[in-house]
Amino acid sequence: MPALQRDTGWGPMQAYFEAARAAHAALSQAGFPVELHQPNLPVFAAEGEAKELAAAHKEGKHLWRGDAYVQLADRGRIVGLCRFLRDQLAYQQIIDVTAVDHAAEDKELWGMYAFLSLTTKLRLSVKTMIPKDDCRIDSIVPVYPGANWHERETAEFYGITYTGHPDPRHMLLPDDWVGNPLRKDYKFPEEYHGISCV
Amino acid sequence: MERAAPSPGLLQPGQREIELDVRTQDVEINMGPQHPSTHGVLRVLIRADGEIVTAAQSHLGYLHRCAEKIGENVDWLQYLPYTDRYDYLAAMNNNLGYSLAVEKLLGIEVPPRGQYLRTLIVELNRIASHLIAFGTYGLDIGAFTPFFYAFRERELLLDIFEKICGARLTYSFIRPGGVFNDAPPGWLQHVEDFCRQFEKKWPEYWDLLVENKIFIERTANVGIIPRDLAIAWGCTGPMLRGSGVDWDLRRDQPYLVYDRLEFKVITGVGYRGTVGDCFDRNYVRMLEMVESLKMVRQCLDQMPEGEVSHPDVGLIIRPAPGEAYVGIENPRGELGHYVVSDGSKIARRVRVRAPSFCNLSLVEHIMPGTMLADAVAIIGATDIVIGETDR
Amino acid sequence: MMTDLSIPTAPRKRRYWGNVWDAVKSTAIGMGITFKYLWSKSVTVQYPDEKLPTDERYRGIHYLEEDLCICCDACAKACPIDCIEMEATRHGKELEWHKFTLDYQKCMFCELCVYPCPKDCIHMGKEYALVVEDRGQLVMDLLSWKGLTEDQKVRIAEAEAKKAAKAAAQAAAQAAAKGGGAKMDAGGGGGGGGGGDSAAGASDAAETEPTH
Amino acid sequence: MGALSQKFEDNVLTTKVDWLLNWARLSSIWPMTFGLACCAIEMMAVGGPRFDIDRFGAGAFRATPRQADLMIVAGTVNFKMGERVKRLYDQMPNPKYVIAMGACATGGGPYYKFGYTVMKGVDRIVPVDVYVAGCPPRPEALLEGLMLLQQKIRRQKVVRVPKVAEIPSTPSIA
Repeated sequence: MPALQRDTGWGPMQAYFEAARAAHAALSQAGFPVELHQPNLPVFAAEGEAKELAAAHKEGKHLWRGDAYVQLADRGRIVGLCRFLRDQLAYQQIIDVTAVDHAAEDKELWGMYAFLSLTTKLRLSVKTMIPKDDCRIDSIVPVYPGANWHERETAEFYGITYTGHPDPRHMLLPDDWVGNPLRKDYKFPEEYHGISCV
Repeated sequence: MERAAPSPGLLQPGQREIELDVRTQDVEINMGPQHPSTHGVLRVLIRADGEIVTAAQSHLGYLHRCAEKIGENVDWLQYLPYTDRYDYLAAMNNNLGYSLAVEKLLGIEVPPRGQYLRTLIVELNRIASHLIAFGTYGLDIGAFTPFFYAFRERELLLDIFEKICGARLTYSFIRPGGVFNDAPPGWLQHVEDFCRQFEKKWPEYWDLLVENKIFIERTANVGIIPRDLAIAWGCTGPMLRGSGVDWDLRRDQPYLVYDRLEFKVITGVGYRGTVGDCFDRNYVRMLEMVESLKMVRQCLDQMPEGEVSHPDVGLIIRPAPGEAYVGIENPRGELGHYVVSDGSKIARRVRVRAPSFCNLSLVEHIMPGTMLADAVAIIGATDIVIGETDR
Repeated sequence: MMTDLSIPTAPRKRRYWGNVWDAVKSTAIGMGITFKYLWSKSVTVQYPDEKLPTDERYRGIHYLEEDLCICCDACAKACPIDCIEMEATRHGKELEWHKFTLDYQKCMFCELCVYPCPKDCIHMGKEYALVVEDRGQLVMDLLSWKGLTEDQKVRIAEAEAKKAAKAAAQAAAQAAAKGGGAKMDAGGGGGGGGGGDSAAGASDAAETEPTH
Repeated sequence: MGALSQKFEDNVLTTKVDWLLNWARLSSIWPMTFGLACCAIEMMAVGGPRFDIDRFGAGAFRATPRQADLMIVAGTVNFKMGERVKRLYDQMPNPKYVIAMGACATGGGPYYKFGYTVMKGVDRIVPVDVYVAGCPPRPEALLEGLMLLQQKIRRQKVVRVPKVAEIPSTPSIA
């Protein structure tokens, strides 16, 4: 990846790429089954990029842009990874815990974790796969208490069970709400407590 | 209410009568969802032993508006008006956060004038937002007058926003690729006039509320958040800086043109109490207004000529596949947008990391042990916007 | 001139009477500031007697330049909540309007409908006060007239007459071609019929733009 | 008014009594501080110095529904909140009025299409007197709404028997 010549206007990109590389190296050295994913498009779009993208899509190549991330192969080790990040790599803050459902027919959800280091001023995102038929993952609240509400929210939106969560109540939806709204196969409700939804 | 209240006059056999000055029992108090001093429809369930809060629990979702689901269903640009509506006090900042995330996937850079205009208007919006925080915080703890002062100046700011984008509250002004309109003629002069005016008014606020002895007594040494707790719970913005952590995304991970501006990062110093108390959080906001004003002036001085938007970004946006997270410094903390694109004109996922949401999660943990009246001061100092916590 | 905005250092800790003195003094300072405004000009706008001028770019209730609109549906497609509905019948180049409604129960005044308009005919107006007692009235029709205007009827009649004339000329030419073969005449006649239409300015693009 | 309400035929005296009562009611509408979302900020601005709702006698924002005559539903009502809105409305003493401020309270607004938890109009749970369009409405628009409500109160019959045509049709309350 070429070094940036100009400032991007949306934050120090290059530093984040390096953070992901460094974190990947340290984590794999510590024995975590991680792989590094880096974007294969340049940071700035070139002329006629749309055509290139379309051609790549036709060939089945995956060209993408954005943040580099570290993918954890074994979701059972997420708590250990978080503890390692906090204690060894000085990522003191959990910024976000969320999930992504790509398509209704997908078998897996992405579990996303975003970390921030106040001392090294770096960011890191970690991804792990959560299969939809066994939708559970360990809660990282013992390591990062700030993940508490994020996990509660993700749990009700995606139906993920965070095992070991200290307070697994509904967060934003009413207690008797049916369904997980952010799943792609979610059907909008017809009525709630006798009040029509349309 | 596990503990049964002892009923006066009825003695069990073998029980000795004890005269108590004050007979207290646990009561559960529902603060909200309709409550004069919560900012919006937050419900805090408080268990109090007499005047002392023994436990608190926040209940959210009274303003859940499905913003993230909407993001997966409308076009990239069509989602922009919805970003206005989660933190309605700082809609420009929300527009900016979303736009930066989309621009990261688009791989484009906004022309310099666009960048400066964005910085300028975002800082003005920060002043407007902190003005509300200041006014309503006074209102929360019993000072009615600052509210009128804050709204008077805020109306001037809203006039400025109305001139450039035509709306008072939900601006939809900053868009992916730049801004919708260039500043109309005379607008920059208008901003400068405001700066001059605001500079005279700000010391009044300081004397009126911050230096007021009653205000100090209500806020100093109340709701102290130690440094480590603030970091561990993911607090950001004035909440984190109030605890004495020197962290500001504008300086530490600069976006827009913040690296070309000179400003100080305000941290809580325990001016009238302990570092990290409610007073400090308000203190940070008060002084940030001044810093924002400085930045506005610098932007006015450095404002270049030229285009305001990138020419390639039209009304239908098709970013490259991929995912991007951009966090910006909102008036309330780090507003993060995590967007996932599959290359089509509709997003796969728009995730909003709301600062109020994270800041509020700590509140129920610092409340036990404080007086009931302080609960209001603590929630007020957190400066939450419910539209944002619930999205 | 920059006012001094630096913060004074915190004073030393006070005892009981010191606190009382502080409270009285700081309240008096606040009262003084408020008192100062007793003689300054009021900022209150006496609505509805006086009204603030709405700005050039104000995003208020929409208005439509109906004679320019080509019923292309671009604004309806751009709307995030589909609050615009339009319906018109085409008579050649002329449109017979049935409805163009905007649902203010949904509209969020984001101005996204204004940008894609190819004819620049839908605008955000300066009116903002829309209050009703019946919710149904918030579905507003932006049309200033419905059906065909007299002008339009005349133009349609003209266009039809021209069309008929053209068809007749073509038929005549064909007949002539069958008989002797003078193709040049027919081409010239057709061209003259098209060029003579001066009222087609607004509706010219209707043929090229995507239709409803 | 209790026992006397709507018992008398039209005549000079009852007309004047009605006029007086209505005048008293419309000149001192006490709204409830009931801010829900973005519109609440504009509602606060109405209470602020520039627009000053006190000029209409409606500046005494009461925190409790028991002291309020007017509920300004300022913002999005979702199902979780709707239950509370209904309860608050029921606690208000008669005569009570409701202004639905902004698109969300009127009919779901921007959340009409994909807002799965958003109630498509607050009139599904409480009867609404005046709808104010806008997202959010300008403070002037809310003042306009207040004036329309005052006009509506002026038409009320307090001690007179209303003619059948004048009885307002209340929406069905779920």
